[in-house]
Amino acid sequence: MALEELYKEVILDHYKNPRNKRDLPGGELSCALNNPLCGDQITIHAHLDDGRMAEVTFEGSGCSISQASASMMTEAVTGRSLEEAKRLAGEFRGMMEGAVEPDEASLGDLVALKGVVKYPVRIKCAVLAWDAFQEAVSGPGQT
Amino acid sequence: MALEELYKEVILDHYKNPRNKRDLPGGELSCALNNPLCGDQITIHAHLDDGRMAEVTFEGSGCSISQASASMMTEAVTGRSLEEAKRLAGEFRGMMEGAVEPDEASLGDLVALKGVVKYPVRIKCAVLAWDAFQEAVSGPGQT
Amino acid sequence: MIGELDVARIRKDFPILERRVHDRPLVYLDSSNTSQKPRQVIDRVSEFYERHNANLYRGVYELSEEATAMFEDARARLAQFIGASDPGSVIFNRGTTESTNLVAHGYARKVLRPGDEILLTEMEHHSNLVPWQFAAQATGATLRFIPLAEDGTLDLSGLESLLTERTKLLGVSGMSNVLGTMPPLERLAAAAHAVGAVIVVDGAQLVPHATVDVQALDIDFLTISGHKMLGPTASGGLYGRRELLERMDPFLGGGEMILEVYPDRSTFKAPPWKFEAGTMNIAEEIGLAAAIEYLEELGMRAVRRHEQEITAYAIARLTEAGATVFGPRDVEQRGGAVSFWFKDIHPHDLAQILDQEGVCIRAGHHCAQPLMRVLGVPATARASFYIYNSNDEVDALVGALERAEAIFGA
Amino acid sequence: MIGELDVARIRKDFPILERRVHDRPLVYLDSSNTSQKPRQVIDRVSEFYERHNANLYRGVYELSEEATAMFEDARARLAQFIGASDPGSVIFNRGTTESTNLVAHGYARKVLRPGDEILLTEMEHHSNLVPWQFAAQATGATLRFIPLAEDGTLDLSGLESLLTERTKLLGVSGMSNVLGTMPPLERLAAAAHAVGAVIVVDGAQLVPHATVDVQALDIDFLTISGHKMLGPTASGGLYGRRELLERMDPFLGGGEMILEVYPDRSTFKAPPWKFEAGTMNIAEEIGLAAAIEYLEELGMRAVRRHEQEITAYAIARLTEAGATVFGPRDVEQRGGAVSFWFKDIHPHDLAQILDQEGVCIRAGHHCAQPLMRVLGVPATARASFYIYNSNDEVDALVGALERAEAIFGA
Ligand SMILES: Cc1ncc(COP(=O)(O)O)c(C=O)c1O
Ligand SMILES: Cc1ncc(COP(=O)(O)O)c(C=O)c1O
Repeated sequence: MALEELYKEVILDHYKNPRNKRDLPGGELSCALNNPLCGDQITIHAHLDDGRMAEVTFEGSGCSISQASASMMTEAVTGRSLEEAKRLAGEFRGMMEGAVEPDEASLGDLVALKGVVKYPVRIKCAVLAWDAFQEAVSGPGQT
Repeated sequence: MALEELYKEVILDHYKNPRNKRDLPGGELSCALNNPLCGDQITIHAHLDDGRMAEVTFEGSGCSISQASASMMTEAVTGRSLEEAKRLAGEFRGMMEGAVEPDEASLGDLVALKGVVKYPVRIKCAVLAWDAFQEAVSGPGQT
Repeated sequence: MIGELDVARIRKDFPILERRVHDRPLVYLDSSNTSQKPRQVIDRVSEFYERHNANLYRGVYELSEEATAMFEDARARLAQFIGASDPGSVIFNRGTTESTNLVAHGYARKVLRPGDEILLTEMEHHSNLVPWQFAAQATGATLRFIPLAEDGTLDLSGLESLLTERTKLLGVSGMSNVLGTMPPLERLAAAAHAVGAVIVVDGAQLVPHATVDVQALDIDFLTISGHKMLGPTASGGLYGRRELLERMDPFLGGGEMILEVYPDRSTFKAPPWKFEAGTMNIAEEIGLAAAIEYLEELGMRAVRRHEQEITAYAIARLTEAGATVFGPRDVEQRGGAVSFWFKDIHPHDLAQILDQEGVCIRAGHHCAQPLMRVLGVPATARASFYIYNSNDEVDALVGALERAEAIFGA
Repeated sequence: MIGELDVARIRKDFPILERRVHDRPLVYLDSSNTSQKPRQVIDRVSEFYERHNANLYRGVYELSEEATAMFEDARARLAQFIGASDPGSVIFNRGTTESTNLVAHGYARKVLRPGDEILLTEMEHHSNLVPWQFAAQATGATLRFIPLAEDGTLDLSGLESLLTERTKLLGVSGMSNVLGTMPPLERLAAAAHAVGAVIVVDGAQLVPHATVDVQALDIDFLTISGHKMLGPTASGGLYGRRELLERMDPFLGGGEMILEVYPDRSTFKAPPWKFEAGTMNIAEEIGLAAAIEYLEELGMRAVRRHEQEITAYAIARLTEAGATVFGPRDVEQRGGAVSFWFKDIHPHDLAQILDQEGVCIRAGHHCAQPLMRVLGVPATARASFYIYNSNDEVDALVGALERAEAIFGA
């Protein structure tokens, strides 16, 4: 059933037990975004080390989709090069637009969000963390 | 037939052979009005003598209803006291609003305009001359 | 049957209520957002197009005269429905948002001077806030706000210091779309008039759900959204006190609102036509007349009583189920928009799970972000009721909440 | 069957055409005023209310998602119909009048400075004149006018002195509702752009009756009235070049057009939503999509060809009957609005007599008083044609004129 799919364990798990949900005092990159339409808030912190995402964390509040997506994202990008992380962001967006068939090897848990595509109003919730991440890494001096 | 009624001879007669259609150089009262919605124009001139409408004329152009109504009006009010003329104006208005059953004795030919009540957009044409007349006689110093 | 309404019979008039979503019967609890439409309204609109369609005023032919008569008859009906003795005090337009903007342009921009104040409340809908922000920015006036009391009513204890001779306009919702709160309009109108201000009542929620009498309440402007009171989308209007309408500048310029047009200047018709430029929402207002007939047949007192009963039942059931309900509890002081928060489940998650059960509620800020901040929540879930809703549907809502709880294990 | 349209078949789709008035078949020759509606449009509106009615964007439930998808699909359809590649360049609203006012507020008031000029033409509809008068009064700009040539086309011989670097905006009707005149839009757009002005095309008559491609013509703004192109009343919109829409100020404030609202200030969505405040004309725009489908099925080239043929026939028959026809004779350069004056019978008298014969024409100034002065007449009679009109109906018109002549003995 569609509902079960969407809220499948992995999303609820990330929502209830978010990974990397904390401030990152040493992180030189960060961006806070909110979705005023539903009140979702996400702040992304990242620490780049030698061109790699050494540490990525988030803070925020909101619906299960926005928070689980942020949690999954931090896991997915940590350890990747900036370039890889950006490619991943593109891949995730493609999945959310229904354009790209997701690849579990690269997206990992994020594939669980595929079901959201059916609910257009909630796509914004799912991509909020990615928007913040992309703004953080393309901020001043990071383009 | 409704149409025949409306355009009955008397209206067409007044339209084609308007009475009192001329300027009135000695007339101390006058008022020009137009109905911008259809371009009808009426100027009423009146000469009061000892409280009576000694002479009333009109000038103008427009549809048969507006011109015939003006022609009939000049005939109907000439010779009346200011007060009577105003009462007549009220009676005519009442007929046009469908509120008053017209009295041929006082309204004369004007009764022919009764059929216009069925055509709301044209009521304005029928009352234009009366509006001008009333403004003329209630102008500065004439209230 | 609740109160005096025969809900089962009423439901038969609403074709959409036969629909199923996700294989469940539709439980539509979002009427504060937009109402459903009875067969009578849908048919009136179709019939207009099938038999009488023509443009207004302009045509010297029967079809156009029929359309004009129907349109003006709708105006008279709406005027009488809100207690206005003069049909000419009702301007037709798309609804509350367009109406508020009309007052903000034609009236507020004309009278406001730097230092003047517009007094609103903390619970206003964006449609009764953003137009005043624009007017304030354009004129140098300032916005002030009547705060909310703990119980969700307006805190009028400081009214005297808020409503002063600097206040030129008091804008207040007659019934909050979030809290249901119904402020004491008569008292507020008198207070506004005492300092020389006008009162603009946002009637988007009030007019569909309660008897309104602009003359008895002594209201200066009242906004009306037809689509929330069984009418077509794009129907509605603005009531304005005649003297104020006369003084106001026109807003939209164009055909039909003019008397004489020269290349460089124009003169305008008298109200209400001065404010009705171009081809109007003809079929829509004629459909709204059918909606008003429908409501009048039920009787607005019965409508209100029905909603009070279902609202009381909903508040009780939701509270019992563990939801936090916002707004006044006393159904004498509130309408049927019931906002709540349920066991830490985000309203979006809740609404989506409810949808799977066929239950439509709204989740979000309800176009009242400043109020959300006052309430200290990012969003709420909201169920709202109308004449076709029954206590059974409240039960369906509560049942669906339990399912959400099971899923979220909250 | 004229041109490629099967008029007999088309007429079956329009329920109102079965109506009789004054015991005669209805001969509706007033489509430039408002068009009649096919069954397909009427049914689409009903079906929306019966199956999908919900407010847009806001609801996290299926009904609302359906309504939103239908509404946004209508936007894409309208965009594609006028050759705009980006659906986001189409703002929905009540039609041409609201659209012109939107540009006059959101764009013109923002860019105009004292001494700047707005260039219009002598043949504009009040809806493409009065809003610019308001904008000029608010900003200190001046209006200028492209004159009419003897033959009813625009006299562009003095364009260079009229369109200068002071000109910030050129407003022109794509097809005159009085004369039928179709100015050379591509040339005018290029000339406007050459001096840094934008071009606003009043598409009220053009869009329903001819193929329009805003990109090929390089038009900046195009106004659209849905009710004149088989769509519901209160449907239509504004096309705007994306960069211009981005730069414009919002016009109406309220729900749905905002991003974040604080008590004293707000931020706004991107176009087109920045310009769509409050509950929209949902069923209307969805009905308009059905109208566009209907027109596309016929093909706009066939529609245009049909109207050229019937217009040519009407001009010939009217002239033969002794009427003075205004506007260009060449149907390549004009649309199907045919204004005339018949034997000194005032247009009002004429229209009323024609109505008795079941023939609906319009009489008056057609919301173009300045043009009436240029033509030197107080009013004209006007017959106008659409896809459902036939040459037989032109014959009925001429027959009725003869009857009027008999009555007036002119
Ligand atoms: C050329 C022209 N411009 C503007 C308008 C105004 O359109 P609407 O009444 O749909 O706003 C019309 C229609 O009356 C028209 O013919
Ligand atoms: C209290 C209140 N005010 C204003 C509005 C705006 O009404 P509309 O969207 O019909 O313009 C609404 C409806 O959303 C409302 O509930």
